[in-house]
Amino acid sequence: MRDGFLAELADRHALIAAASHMRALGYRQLDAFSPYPIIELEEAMGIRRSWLPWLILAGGIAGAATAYFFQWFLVAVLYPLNVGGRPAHMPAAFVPITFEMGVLFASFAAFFGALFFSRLPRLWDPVSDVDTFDRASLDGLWLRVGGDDPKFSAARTAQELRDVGALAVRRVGGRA
Amino acid sequence: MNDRNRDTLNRALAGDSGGLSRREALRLLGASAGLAGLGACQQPPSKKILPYVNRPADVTPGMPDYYATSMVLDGFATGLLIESHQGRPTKVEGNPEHPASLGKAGVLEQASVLGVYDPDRATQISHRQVVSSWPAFVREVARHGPSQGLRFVLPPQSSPVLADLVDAIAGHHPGARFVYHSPVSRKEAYRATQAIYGTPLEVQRDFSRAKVVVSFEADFLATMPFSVRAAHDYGKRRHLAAPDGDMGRLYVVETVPSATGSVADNRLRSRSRDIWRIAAQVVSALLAQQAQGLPPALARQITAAAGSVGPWAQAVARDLLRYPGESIVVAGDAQPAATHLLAQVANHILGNVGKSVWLTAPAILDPLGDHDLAGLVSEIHAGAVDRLIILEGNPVYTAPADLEFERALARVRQTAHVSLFDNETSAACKWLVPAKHYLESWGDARAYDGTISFVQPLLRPLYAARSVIEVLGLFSGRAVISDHELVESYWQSRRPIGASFRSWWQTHLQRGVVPDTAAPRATAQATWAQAGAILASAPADGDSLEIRFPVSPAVYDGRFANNVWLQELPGTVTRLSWGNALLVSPATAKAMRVSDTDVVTVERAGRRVRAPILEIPGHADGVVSLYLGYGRRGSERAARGVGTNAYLLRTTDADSFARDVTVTRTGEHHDLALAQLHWDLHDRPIAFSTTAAIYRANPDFTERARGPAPSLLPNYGRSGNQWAMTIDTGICTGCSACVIACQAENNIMVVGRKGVMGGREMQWLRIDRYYKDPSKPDPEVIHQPMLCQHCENAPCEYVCPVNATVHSPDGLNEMVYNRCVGTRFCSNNCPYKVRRFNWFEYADPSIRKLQRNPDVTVRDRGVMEKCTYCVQRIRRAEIAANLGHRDLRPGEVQTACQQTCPTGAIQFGSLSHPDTDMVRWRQQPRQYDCLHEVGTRPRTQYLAKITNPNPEIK
Amino acid sequence: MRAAADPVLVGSPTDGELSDRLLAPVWRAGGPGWKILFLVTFAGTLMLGFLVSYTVVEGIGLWGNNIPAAWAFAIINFVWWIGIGHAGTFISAILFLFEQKWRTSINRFSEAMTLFAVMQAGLFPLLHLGRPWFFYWLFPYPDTMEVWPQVKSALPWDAAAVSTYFTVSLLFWYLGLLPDLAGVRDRAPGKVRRVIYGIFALGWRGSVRAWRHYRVAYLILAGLATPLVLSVHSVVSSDFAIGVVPGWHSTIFPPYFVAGAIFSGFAMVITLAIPARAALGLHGVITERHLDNLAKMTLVTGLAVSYGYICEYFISWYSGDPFELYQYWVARPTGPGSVVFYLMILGNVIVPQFLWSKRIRRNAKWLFIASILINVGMWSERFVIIVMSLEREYLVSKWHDYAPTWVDLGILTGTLCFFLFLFLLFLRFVPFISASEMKELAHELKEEEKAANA
Amino acid sequence: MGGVFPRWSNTVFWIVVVCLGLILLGTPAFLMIYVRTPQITGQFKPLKQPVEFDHRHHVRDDGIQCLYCHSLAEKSATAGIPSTDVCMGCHSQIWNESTLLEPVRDSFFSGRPIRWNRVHDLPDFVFFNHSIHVSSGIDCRNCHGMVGTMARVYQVEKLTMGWCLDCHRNPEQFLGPAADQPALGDEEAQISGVNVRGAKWRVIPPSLTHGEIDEAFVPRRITCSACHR
Repeated sequence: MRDGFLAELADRHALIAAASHMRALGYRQLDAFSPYPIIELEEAMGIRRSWLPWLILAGGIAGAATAYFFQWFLVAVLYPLNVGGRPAHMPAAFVPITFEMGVLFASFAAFFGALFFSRLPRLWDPVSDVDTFDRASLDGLWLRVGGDDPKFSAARTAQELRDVGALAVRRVGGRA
Repeated sequence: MNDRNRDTLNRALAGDSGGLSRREALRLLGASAGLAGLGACQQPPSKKILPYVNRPADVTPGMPDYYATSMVLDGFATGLLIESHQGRPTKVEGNPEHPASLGKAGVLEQASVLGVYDPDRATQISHRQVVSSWPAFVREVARHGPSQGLRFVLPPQSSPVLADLVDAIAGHHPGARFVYHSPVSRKEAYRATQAIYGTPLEVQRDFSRAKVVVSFEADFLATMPFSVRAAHDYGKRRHLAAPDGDMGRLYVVETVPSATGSVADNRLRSRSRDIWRIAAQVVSALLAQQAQGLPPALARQITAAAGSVGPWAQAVARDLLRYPGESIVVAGDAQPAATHLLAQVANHILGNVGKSVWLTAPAILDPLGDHDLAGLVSEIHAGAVDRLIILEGNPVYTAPADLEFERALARVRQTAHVSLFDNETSAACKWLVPAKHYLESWGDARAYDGTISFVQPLLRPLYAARSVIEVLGLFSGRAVISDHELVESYWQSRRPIGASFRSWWQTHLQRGVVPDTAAPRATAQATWAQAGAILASAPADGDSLEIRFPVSPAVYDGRFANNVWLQELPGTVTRLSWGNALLVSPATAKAMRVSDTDVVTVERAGRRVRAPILEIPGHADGVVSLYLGYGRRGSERAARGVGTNAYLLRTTDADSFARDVTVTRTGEHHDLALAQLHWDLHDRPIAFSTTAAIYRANPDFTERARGPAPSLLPNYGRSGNQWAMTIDTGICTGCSACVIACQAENNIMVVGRKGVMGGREMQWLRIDRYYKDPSKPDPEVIHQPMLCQHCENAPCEYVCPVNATVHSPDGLNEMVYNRCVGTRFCSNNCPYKVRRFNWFEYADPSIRKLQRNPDVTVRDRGVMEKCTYCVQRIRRAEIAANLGHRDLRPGEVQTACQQTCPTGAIQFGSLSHPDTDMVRWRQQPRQYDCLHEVGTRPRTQYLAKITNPNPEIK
Repeated sequence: MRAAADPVLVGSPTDGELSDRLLAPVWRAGGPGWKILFLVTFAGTLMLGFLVSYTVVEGIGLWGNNIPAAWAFAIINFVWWIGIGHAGTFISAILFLFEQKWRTSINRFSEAMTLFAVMQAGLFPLLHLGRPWFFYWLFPYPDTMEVWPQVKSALPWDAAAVSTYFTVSLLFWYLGLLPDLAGVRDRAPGKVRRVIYGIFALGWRGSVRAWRHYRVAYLILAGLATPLVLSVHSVVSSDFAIGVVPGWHSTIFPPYFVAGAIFSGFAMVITLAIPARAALGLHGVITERHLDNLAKMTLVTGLAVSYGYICEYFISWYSGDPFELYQYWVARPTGPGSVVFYLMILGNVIVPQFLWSKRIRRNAKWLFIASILINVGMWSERFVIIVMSLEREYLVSKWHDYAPTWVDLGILTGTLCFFLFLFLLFLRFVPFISASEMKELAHELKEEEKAANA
Repeated sequence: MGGVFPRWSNTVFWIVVVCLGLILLGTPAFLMIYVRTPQITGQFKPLKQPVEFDHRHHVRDDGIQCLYCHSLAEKSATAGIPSTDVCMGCHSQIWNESTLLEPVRDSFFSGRPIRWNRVHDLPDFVFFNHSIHVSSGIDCRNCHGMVGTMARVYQVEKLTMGWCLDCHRNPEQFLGPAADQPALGDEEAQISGVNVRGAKWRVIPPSLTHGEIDEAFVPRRITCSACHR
């Protein structure tokens, strides 16, 4: 999706309408930019549920298991000591750290997973070279059609975007 | 031996001894690591090892050696064994062969090892504060022709060598006089025996067999001569093995609560000046039953003096009469001769003399003090004294205030002070000659019972010091100068017939004592010649406020005031460290409208001092008391300015108590460094006590505090040696010898007055003092030595985040200093509060560090420490046993506290050795665990205190 | 929602207006008030640095601690600060899960407050060590000694809980901050500022795919942070509850500590929000409705804390344990420092009762005073629990009173300054109200309004 | 206005992130490795001594046993650096005019000890006892290496606590064969100069289990106070 068109829309309803229209036209390499999350947009663009939760679950289980294993291995196997008459392997005492490490690893998975799936961090992107795109983080709403979409055609796509109400259509990437 | 010592010492002084410099490097390491945050990444610089040039045959580097010697205090010797590490004496223990010690040692003996390393010791001979030399001293002071005006002041002496020198000096200087001065005078006791027998005699007592003991202000278990032995015998006698056992009975009449008073079965509070009358009442009650042997006139005089006999005296007399020949009546040194006389009358009436009590010739010279300081001062004012040599002691500080000894000194042409310290007297004398510490000296002395004891040096004098006999030797006209030669040549001339001197000398030096040289029983008959006169001189009563000057159980008469261990040692009954206070009973305090920490002015006959008030339950009413030994103003840094100088109120006619004192409030306050602020048990299962009668009827009275504690935790295997301790609080007198022994053994640092006030004292072992019913005027005292309890389920262990305190398979609660990060959670979670924290870098950088035990880590700042059951001794014994292919023997390992405990109240050993006192004791029904219900399963267990009060006394 | 009753957002600003209003403080110079406060708190922070160094060089003997009170100010401050930290996560995570719209305008700065409070708290476990240079021995790493941490102690739990809490709070906060950082990147004047904020924005562009993962991650982080909030103070409470000290050894501790933590945290949010709102003219986004809700939360948690006290007293009486009886019924109300005990009762039991009144809940001045008293009360509670329990432990002979030194007081003051210092920096350099969430909220409110009007 | 970041900023950003990550993870890893290097443990650093004493000569060539000079090793905590008179015992007779021995004679006649440099140094809080190790059958070489092959002695083993524990946990691995069997090949014994094990030492048979060793021999192999007091 290195190049393509970027169309500015007037408001969220226009954006949602444009996105679903473009999708109905058969476009698949669509993306939209908004300063706040618009859940209906995801539906309109047919984006599937994120499977980030599974990654997070895996992270949590891995963290908890590692923590428990290390506690057991270090204090009950590697150097068991008589501490206050307590048994070396004392599951009740291992709970807090196991829990904390589970949460910690799950949180790492959530944060870095979200970045990874969003293909971030990426300071530069072709769209950021587009004039006035920077309003996307403030109040601008943009729809993008990727140049690698099989239905993409430099002339027709722009026109189609204008037809669904784009205030402006700009070329992304390549030589503008 | 001396070459070797010098070798080691030079190295040590140069800071080169392995242990010491290693430690400092470690500190640097810690500091730099702190900055870098990388504890493990620094490497200490390369260090030196200095081997011997010639290794002496009897020294094994890395292993301690033990030498016998004796410490002499006011003339009486206590035999000691000194632990020495390659020439460095580090620890004092009792000499088992010595009758005054039997392997035990008291507070002063234990602490004396620090004295040799005192950084404030006088180091050079000086004349008018300018450095001089020994030849100059000899030329100016000693080498004169026979002189009439030569006077010596020295502490009481029993040394045969010194006696010989005294005779020689008398021959050389016919007019020379010797004044034996100690502020702790025993003259009254000798006056009494002289009055009875015509000659001053020493009363010897055997506490191991006495069924009833009556003490008239005699602290015979802690501060009197021979007290270590007396405590040993008493402990053996008093330990109750079974509920129906016999434990005898102890009556104490006293003014200021003392160690002895705190273990009395019946204690009576009285002003010092009234005690003789109580004695008279007891004797009078005895006379009513049994009067033969006593001149009827004397008997009548006593009965008359006694007045009406109170129920207390009646009950005591009846009790005494039940055990004729098996009781002891003893009077304290501070009591007037009349009390001593009455005590001896009682002993005669009861048939004790010749049985539990007998008489010997006094070991000390001039017991009656024919020449005293008062006489000396008048001689000075008469211009009869031109040379005054003060050998040890500190008379400017300790002399009765009315003598104005300092002014008198200034009138003498030539004055010299032979002293360990540049103290008050040194400042007033023209010459100061540093004295040798006893661990640097050769000498001899007699024990209280007359046994010959030897003093041999453990190291060469650290400074240009001379011993007393060396200085005396200068005046004797003899060529022999060194104390070694003086002692050896004297004994060579007196060796037993037929023996080779060399082998006799070697043998007895090694043993430190010549056995069977106790003084023979005196045959003098009681003639009672001057008894009436003595009785007539007894103090009158009256209502005026009295002041009592007890000797401090810690710093004695002030001569040990610069010993930081002793300064920091909480008083047996006061629990006060770093200073003294005006002790009063709560009732008297109320009457005077003062309370703790109020600063008052004490005035007597125009002399006044200021002191803070400390209320002590059990103190007699109508009396205030002020420990001697404080308020020093010499150059000793630790002692100077600490506490109040009680000597300023003492006069020739009133040296142990005085009347007509006024106390006025100043409105100021002075904080007291009290090591314990609360003593009400609040019914908590901490310490138990009861009477023998109740114990017999209900042996299980400690039931709620013993037996297995329920626990969800699995049991750990308990094979092999399992270390444990049993402490009989019934025979603990609170004398605190164990505290100092622990301090010496385990490199425990002092924290100073502020540290104690801030609750930061470091002693691993403390003696908690509880009053059973603190609102009573004379509550029962329980002493509870409190040290790490080595709990099997130790609460301290499971809260340590870094495994710095864990349990060893042999049942020790181990503290690993080098792993400790200092969270202090362990201390919070210790119900016994026996853990100590290094809030600052407490390690003393001064020469005192030479005393340190090389087998014990010196703790760094920021780490916890606590009693280890002397694990270094356990491990050393185990290694020795292993090398010998054998198992540890019962009793082979002794902790420092156990080893020195005079009454034997502390027993330590392995639970796998059932045939030891430690194990037998803990099977007694009166055994209890401190705070049993917390479920810690302590290995240190206690026996409840049992007293045997006379049921006839309410 | 009863939005009509009371607005959570006054007016209906457009996205652009909201952006300008909420992002602009980042590039506007601070006023003179800010500068003065900045200098004062900076000086206090320097003092903290000095006192910390002094303590590390000389030893913690500089503090008033003793045996028995081996823990005192450092641990009190630790527990107090970490408790304050709890409200931030509570607001941003738990209220998020309950879809409380009013949280939007305050969650960013409550989270920042959490982070800064946890930073203050984190200082103390380190500093209070006797040998802080060996702090890493609490973590399992292969040392040459082959000795490991002792995980049956609550202190490693604490280390794990606090560091996890800080890390998760930071991630949560940072994730929520990404859209606004991008906003600053795109809106701020001057290239340098844009580059710096741009780097921190990690290239956020508001793509619908990124929003999708963002929402999932944010929701789950909120879900993870929720038990974390509850667990952290539970673990902190085990620092005491696993001990045998009378006054510590109590099963009520975890819930009661959590309630206390959130209680003090809400109080601190109020303490910070009221002046910030006045100084920055944010009456439109932090409305009286917010104050009212915060005060209600404070009241609820305050009642929970009071319940904890009642339980402690009841159990001490019901168990008949003489040590606890003495601790609760004698030592605390009559022992040394009982003033602190009454301060605790005042701040934590009596003051919250005033919050039953709507007039007080909506009066910024009174609410501010109440919040300060509650903060003092909660600090006192930790003093009572930690110091007063230790002063009167089992063994009567070792009862000893505690008194702080000037170093103790200086370090406490220093952390307050450092906390405010960080907060001032935050107000100045980070969008302290989430612009993207406000926009979302504004649209939602608009939709609701439309639906209501229809 | 357009973006502020050029295209290459993506690459640079990742390079920076990776570098930071390496530093963050690498520093502790590096430190953990570093503390185990001879740089820190002090291994393999031949120390210059005040006397050019050559163990190779004395041990290998002359066949002098360790305990001849370090005679305290079986009796005391410390193995003992020989006192000067031990050196002079031989060197008053042989090489008595060698300039190399000048410091020894100097020490002997002046009474000033020779200032040897410490090669094996344990921290102050570690109480190592030679006698129990030697008598339990631990070969000198286990800790000191082949001293007989060293011109200037250097430390061979790490002497870290972990290293101590290796043996304390499994002592049987480091104990030689039982006393009645030849301990070492002659040649090896000759080289190392180690011949401390005779019948009089108790040697732990390697067949024993931990429990049996505990029971019959050294009961505290890994308890803290065995070394830290």
